Amino acid sequence: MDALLSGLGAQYIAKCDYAKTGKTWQVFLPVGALLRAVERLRAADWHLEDVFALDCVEGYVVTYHFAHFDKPGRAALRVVLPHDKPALPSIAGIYSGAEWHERETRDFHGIVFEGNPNFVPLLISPDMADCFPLRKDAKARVKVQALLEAGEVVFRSPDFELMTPDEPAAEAKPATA
Amino acid sequence: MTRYTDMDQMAGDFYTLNFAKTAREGTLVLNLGPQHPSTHGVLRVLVEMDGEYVLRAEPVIGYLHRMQEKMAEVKTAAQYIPNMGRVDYLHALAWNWAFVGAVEKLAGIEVPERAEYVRVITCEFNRISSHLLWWGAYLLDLGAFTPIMYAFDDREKILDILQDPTGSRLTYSYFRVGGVARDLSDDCIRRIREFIPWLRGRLPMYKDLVSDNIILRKRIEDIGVIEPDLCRSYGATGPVARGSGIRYDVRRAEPYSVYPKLDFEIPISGLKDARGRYDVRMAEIEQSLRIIEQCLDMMPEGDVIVKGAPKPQWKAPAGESYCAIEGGRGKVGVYLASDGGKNMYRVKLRAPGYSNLSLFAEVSRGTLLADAVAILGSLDLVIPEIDR
Amino acid sequence: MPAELIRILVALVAVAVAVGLIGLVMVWVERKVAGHIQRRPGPYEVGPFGLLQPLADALKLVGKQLFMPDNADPVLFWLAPLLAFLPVLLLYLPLPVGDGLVALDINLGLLLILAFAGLTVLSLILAGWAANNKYGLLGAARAVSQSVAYEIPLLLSVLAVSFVAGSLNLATVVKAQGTWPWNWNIMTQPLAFLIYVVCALAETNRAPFDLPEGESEITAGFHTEYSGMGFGMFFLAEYANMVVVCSVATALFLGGWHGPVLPGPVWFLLKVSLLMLLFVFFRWTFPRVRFDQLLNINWKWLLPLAVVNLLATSFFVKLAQFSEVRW
Amino acid sequence: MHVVKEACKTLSDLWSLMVGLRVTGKYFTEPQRTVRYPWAAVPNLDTYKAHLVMVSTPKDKTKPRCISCGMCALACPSNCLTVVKRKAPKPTPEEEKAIAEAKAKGEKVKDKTPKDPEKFLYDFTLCSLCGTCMENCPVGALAFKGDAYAAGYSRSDFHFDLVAMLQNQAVMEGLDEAAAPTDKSEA
Repeated sequence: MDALLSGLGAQYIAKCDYAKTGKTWQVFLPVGALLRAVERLRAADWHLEDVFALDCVEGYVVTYHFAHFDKPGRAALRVVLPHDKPALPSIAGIYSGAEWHERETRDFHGIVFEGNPNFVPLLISPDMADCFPLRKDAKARVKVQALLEAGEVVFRSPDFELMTPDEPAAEAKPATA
Repeated sequence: MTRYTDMDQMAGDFYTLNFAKTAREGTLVLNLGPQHPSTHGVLRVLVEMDGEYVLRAEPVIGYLHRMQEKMAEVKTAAQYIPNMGRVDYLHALAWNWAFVGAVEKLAGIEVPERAEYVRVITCEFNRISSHLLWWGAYLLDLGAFTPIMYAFDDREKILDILQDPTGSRLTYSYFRVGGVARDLSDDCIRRIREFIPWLRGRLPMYKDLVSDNIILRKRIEDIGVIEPDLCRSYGATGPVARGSGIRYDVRRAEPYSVYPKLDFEIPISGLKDARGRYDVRMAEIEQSLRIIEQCLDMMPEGDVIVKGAPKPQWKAPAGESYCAIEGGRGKVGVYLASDGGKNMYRVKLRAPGYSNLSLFAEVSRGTLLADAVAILGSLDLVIPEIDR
Repeated sequence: MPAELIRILVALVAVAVAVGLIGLVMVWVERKVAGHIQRRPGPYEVGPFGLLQPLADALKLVGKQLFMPDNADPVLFWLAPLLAFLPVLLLYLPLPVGDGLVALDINLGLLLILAFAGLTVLSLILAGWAANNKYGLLGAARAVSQSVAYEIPLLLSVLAVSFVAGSLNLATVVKAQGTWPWNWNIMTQPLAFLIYVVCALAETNRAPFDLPEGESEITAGFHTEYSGMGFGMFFLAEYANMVVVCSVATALFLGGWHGPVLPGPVWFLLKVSLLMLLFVFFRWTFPRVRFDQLLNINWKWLLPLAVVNLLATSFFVKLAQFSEVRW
Repeated sequence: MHVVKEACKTLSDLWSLMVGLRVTGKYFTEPQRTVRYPWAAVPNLDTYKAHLVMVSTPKDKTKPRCISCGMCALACPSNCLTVVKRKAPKPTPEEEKAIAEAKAKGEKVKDKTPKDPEKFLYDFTLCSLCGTCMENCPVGALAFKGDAYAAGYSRSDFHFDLVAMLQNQAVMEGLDEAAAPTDKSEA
């Protein structure tokens, strides 16, 4: 996986314990590197399982699950978006099936996928398209590292601090933007 | 008599207008559903037609949306199990299993071996009943009214068997974190053993009445061809992928429970059309029977639920987990993220039908209306699962 | 002449009653047979063996509100069911039920039936068009192309029989046949009989050729918007048409009223009912064909076969005449 | 050769239609599978989960086993259970005296409140029949043994009080038992 994604500027790559988390890889990507990374996965015959978001203190963690038809393994690609302006490019051009998953994520969390061919509400009625039911109150949000399994770190860019377990107490306060 | 005064209302709702914006001049925009005999529930498909030909189709879903994922955030793990039976009512136990499996992974709970066998047996029975219902309903789509009654005749027997341990007939909430709710009774096992040869004896009749019928063959051959790459692009799994020649089955690809110990085949078909998907499902019925037979022979004695199984107010440890199960329609996936609180932090349900249905727009392009209906049926859709 | 007129009037009344009765009986038979095929009892609650069920159905239909969608054409919309039902009555007049038991004994009886049977399609297209419903329109379009296509092989297969008999009068055709099955036209014209049955199924919109009302595709086709007796009329017309095509088949191919022991009309009705039962079985056994396949069957198989059959028949007829003259 | 092959294929295709007719014809003559409901009931109701009922104590048929602990209501995913506890009976003057004495001595006062609930409200319209309440009951006071054919005219017909239901049933059974000997004598 790290070979597949080399040179993309991934922030964090870790091997995960399949028996415990059900996936083998977890990767944090900057927004700009998403499309190229997904293109490489597509070329390596991965298929898209689902797209969803987690509402955490540091922002929305948009997660793409990929799996393989021929080989075992599941990869989670994650992109962290700020709460005030959650937007990222759509991968529907690469994986056509992502169109619906992205529309669903928009319905639930209000995340904008730029370039989705038919970006209208899917599951939620258009009359109440702006209610975003799965967004959490600032109080209810927890930190990314409390939620996600750190795994066996293969690569971590120095400025990436989301998954660092023992942060100083001063930084631990929610930085609500 | 009321006349429309509002032109917008006459022209259609949000989706119709959105769809008609890009429709060509002189074509017919038709709403199939949400109430339509062939959409099995409340699926709505907008089609742009030129005569009998479908130029473009767009499924509109969400009529049965219940926000299951939000419900998970206000219930504890044990309290959420009944919801799983209502996601896909035809293969409820696969969803039961996916959720329970995800929680068990998260908490590191070991399930007693007998419970694993009971799970496999009930889940495979549920798969057969799901396929039988699909078979009948699909033929109803194709205009044959009788097969569904024969399929229900067999399905009733399965439901009677499943009713013994689960107590329900459709929306099972039978699995528990750490095992299953009740053991199979001796009477139930006896009936299972009687049932297997009986259903085997029925399968040739299905073949005679339907599978070999020339009208049916002509109806489902060479329509809705799905290339393997399209499956990959849309994430289609289950019989849809296997009908396209992809040998992918979660039971083998990501082995869980006792499946590695069992001897069964993954039927695939290289035809890639509706016929391929039909053949795969019919073959899966036979394979499921094989699995159940082996399980009955291999099943050990013992508990069916782990000692000290989580109580309703049990708190799952913090962390995340993903559990994939092979359901009747494909890969059923449940993703859990827990912050260690009473309720789940986030639950994501990956419905196979959702990915399979998103294929439809691409596959139905340029087909006849009757073919579009036949393709829709061949994807085996369960709307509650898609809408969640 | 008045005597003739009275005879026709009496016959018309008798036919109207008969059609209504047949409709009711057929509803019961269809539901009961369908039930038993599907291992259900069928109607059993109203009357002994559910015999009064069709009456209850009819009462329900009569009692229902007649509903017309907005923006439908009111005249054409209500004209269509009447037009579907009324011509059917005429079709019964030249049918010979027994020896001499025929309402209108005319030379061109067969022609009359075929001509008026074609009128049914007009009502279907009116119904589909006037309802201002997209499904209705699709159903109407299907009905027209299906009807137009299948009339040709139907005519050709019927012609072959009348060539042999040398008459278009149904009674004459029947008289030319004998008591026993091997004296019937089906023995000399098996291919024509097959073509006729297939075309008859298509002409009466019966499964597996029920495309104009194929419910899984276009909900109910041309009668999507009809409720109450509007729908009831179409329903009745369908069964009435079925009886006509089965009667014609009986007269042309199955020896009409001929048969041992039992009186003529009984034999006639028996044969008609058996054919109808076959139609019912077809409906509950087979899936529906697709539209292009339906037309392919017609143009690629039935039509060439019917032409070949007709040519062969005329050849043999001429040969027979020739040899008669010689001897 | 090709023509012969095609003809054979066509014939076998047509034959497949006859095979289908044979199957439906066979089932046409076979007995039906329908259970004519109001006059006959399906035979497998014993394992079917109908609505909840209260289980009585082995001694007294009118007395529920329930100890009003409220575990069921806590476990229920759909909040369809409400346990109304009994209020403590007003103590008689002597008892009051005894309590006061005990308190003065610093002894633990024995709670005289009956454990069985006054009402056990069960909203069947919300219940999803998952069985969580049953599994979490410490005394096994609940069971899915209700009427599978329960029907009513309004939603409020399904707001049951299980304690009252148990008592009614016990009374009805008592009547049946009382009536049974006379039936026998008549027979």
